[in-house]
Amino acid sequence: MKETKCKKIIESLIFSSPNPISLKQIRDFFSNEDLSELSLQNIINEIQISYENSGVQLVKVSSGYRFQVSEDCNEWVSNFYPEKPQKYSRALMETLALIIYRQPITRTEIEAVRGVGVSSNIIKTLLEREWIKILGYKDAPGKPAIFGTTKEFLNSHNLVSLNQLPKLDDITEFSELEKRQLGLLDNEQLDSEQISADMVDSDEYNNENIH
Amino acid sequence: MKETKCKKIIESLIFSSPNPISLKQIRDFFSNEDLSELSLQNIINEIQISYENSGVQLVKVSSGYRFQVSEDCNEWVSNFYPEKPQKYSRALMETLALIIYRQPITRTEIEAVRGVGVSSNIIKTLLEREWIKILGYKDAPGKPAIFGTTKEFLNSHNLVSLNQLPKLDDITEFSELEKRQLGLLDNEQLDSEQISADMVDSDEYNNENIH
Amino acid sequence: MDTKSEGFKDLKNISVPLAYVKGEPYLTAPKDLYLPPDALEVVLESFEGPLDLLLYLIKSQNFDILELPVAKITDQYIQYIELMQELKLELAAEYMLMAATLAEIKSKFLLPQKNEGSDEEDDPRAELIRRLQEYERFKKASVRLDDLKRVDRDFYLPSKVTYSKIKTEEKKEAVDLEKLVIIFHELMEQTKILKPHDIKKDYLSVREKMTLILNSINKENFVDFKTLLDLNEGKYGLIVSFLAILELIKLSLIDCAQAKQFSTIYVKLK
Repeated sequence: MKETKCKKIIESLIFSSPNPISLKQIRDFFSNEDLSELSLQNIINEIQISYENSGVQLVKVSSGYRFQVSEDCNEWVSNFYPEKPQKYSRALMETLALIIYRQPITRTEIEAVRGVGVSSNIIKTLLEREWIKILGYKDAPGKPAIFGTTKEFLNSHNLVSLNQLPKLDDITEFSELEKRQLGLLDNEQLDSEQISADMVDSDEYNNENIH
Repeated sequence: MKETKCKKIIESLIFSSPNPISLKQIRDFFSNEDLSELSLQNIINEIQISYENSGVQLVKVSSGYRFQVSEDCNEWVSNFYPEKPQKYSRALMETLALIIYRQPITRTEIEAVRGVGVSSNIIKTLLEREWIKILGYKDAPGKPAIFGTTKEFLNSHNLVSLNQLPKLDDITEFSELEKRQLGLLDNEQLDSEQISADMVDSDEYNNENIH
Repeated sequence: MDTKSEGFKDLKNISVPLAYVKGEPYLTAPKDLYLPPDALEVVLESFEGPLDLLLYLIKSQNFDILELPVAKITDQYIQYIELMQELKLELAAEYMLMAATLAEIKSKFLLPQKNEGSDEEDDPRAELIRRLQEYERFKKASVRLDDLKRVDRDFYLPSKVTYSKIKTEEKKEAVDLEKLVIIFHELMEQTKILKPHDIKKDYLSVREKMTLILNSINKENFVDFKTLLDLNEGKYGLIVSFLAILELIKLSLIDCAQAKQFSTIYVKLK
């Protein structure tokens, strides 16, 4: 076979393969053609040279050769696929909040607090965003996954630690005002400490005792 | 921006895109660069020429431009992959033919012509392959889905438009012998032309005008 | 008449001889249609339905509706149906319908015509032929369709060429942290599990530590408990780590093992 024909075919093989192709794979494929290692390497070099000024380059990675977008085009290609600024649903925010403040937490536990099922899409989105990850599987029927937040979550929110998040006790105080506004502390004049105590008793998901 | 730079970027865009890219998409992307339609077309032509002797070619399909393995390399690529391409059943191809030539069409309408039920698997396969899509739901009992073909179907067959498909045959006249066998030419001596005319009239799904 | 078929013998049993209604009543042999039962399976695999089978019989087997006794075709279809009930139940009804249609055509044909110029629209044969012709058009079209060049069979596309993502506006996608906290608070309100007021400021650190610990251990290997403590974190940090480990044990997320008293404590993911 002529070397030019061989070059065309190798080019098309590397382009069409979803994974990098090794020299060994190519040599095995051309076993009938008596393609020496040297001439194969020559062909590869030739291909590399002929793509030097093009939008893609033939590069060697650990498992073989593949084409990839030229260095100076990466930014353009990245911009061509803009990640739409996503608007997050209330359900997603609630799920995320629970994972942050109650991690490690299972889906069932999230659902128990929210009082409604958590759609698989939400978990999937959060996992894909790499904001949460599966830390392990709980030793309970069905071996449910246990979720926690990731460094990526901190990074994408410019945080170094979760401690930088607004503290919950700040909110609790805020809620006193809210309660009053809502008329909760009017007629009944419940002692707020009494409320807290009641809540602790009735709170099966309460984990405060670890503090 | 220099035209050579532009060419590199467009090359990298088409190579990195999972789907064909249209001229409009490229023009929109370069909206700040004042890229005229003519110079864009020139660049595309240049890319096409520069790949003429390579293992891949820049081709135009229904939804835009994409690279494709060169004609004379297809066989080699196919041999490189041990698994055989999926072979589709006659039932699937007949269903697809009906959707192509009679779209928009419901499953019941497909079944009426084929005289046999269409398995859900066939519809599922065609939908998953993205060769067909649900265009809407018919305002009839059970709200049956209405199917039509997609651009992906055209792309998968190297077509720009449905018009390139072979035309549906004219209604075949059965031979005299066949008609006799069917009992058409006995006492009554039915006029075959009369029958044909009736058929065309009664054919409410006739879409031959797409050709 | 030694070449006459079985069908012909059967025809004799029918009160109205076919000879009257057709010029050449014995030309085709209905026994062509008679498929041995073990061939039925093949037939079912090669035909897409009753229309397809009928087309085949008409085109290749010289099957003549007129010459076929109703009893015979019915027998044959019932045979199909019986077999189909074993193989592909959903097909039975359609073949049954075709059997009935054929029987109807046959019976209409056998009955004396009342009016000479009967209404063609009502002729079940015309309808059957229309359907056969229509089906044949698509059958042919489907064959041509299959002959078209198809991606990944007749031609191939390059795989998507990879590029390195250059993240530009990552921050845009972040959630509003203030809102997140408010949402959590509202959730707690809803479920009446509001924190008591004496909640410590380090509320999150134990939780965060629990996650960090879970991340740093695996199911396979025990690690020295001490490696989970970072002395640089100071007394406060150590307490947090210790509390996190205790909590993980309580939630039975990790296993803890110690050979003897005061020896090294090992932990691993449960």
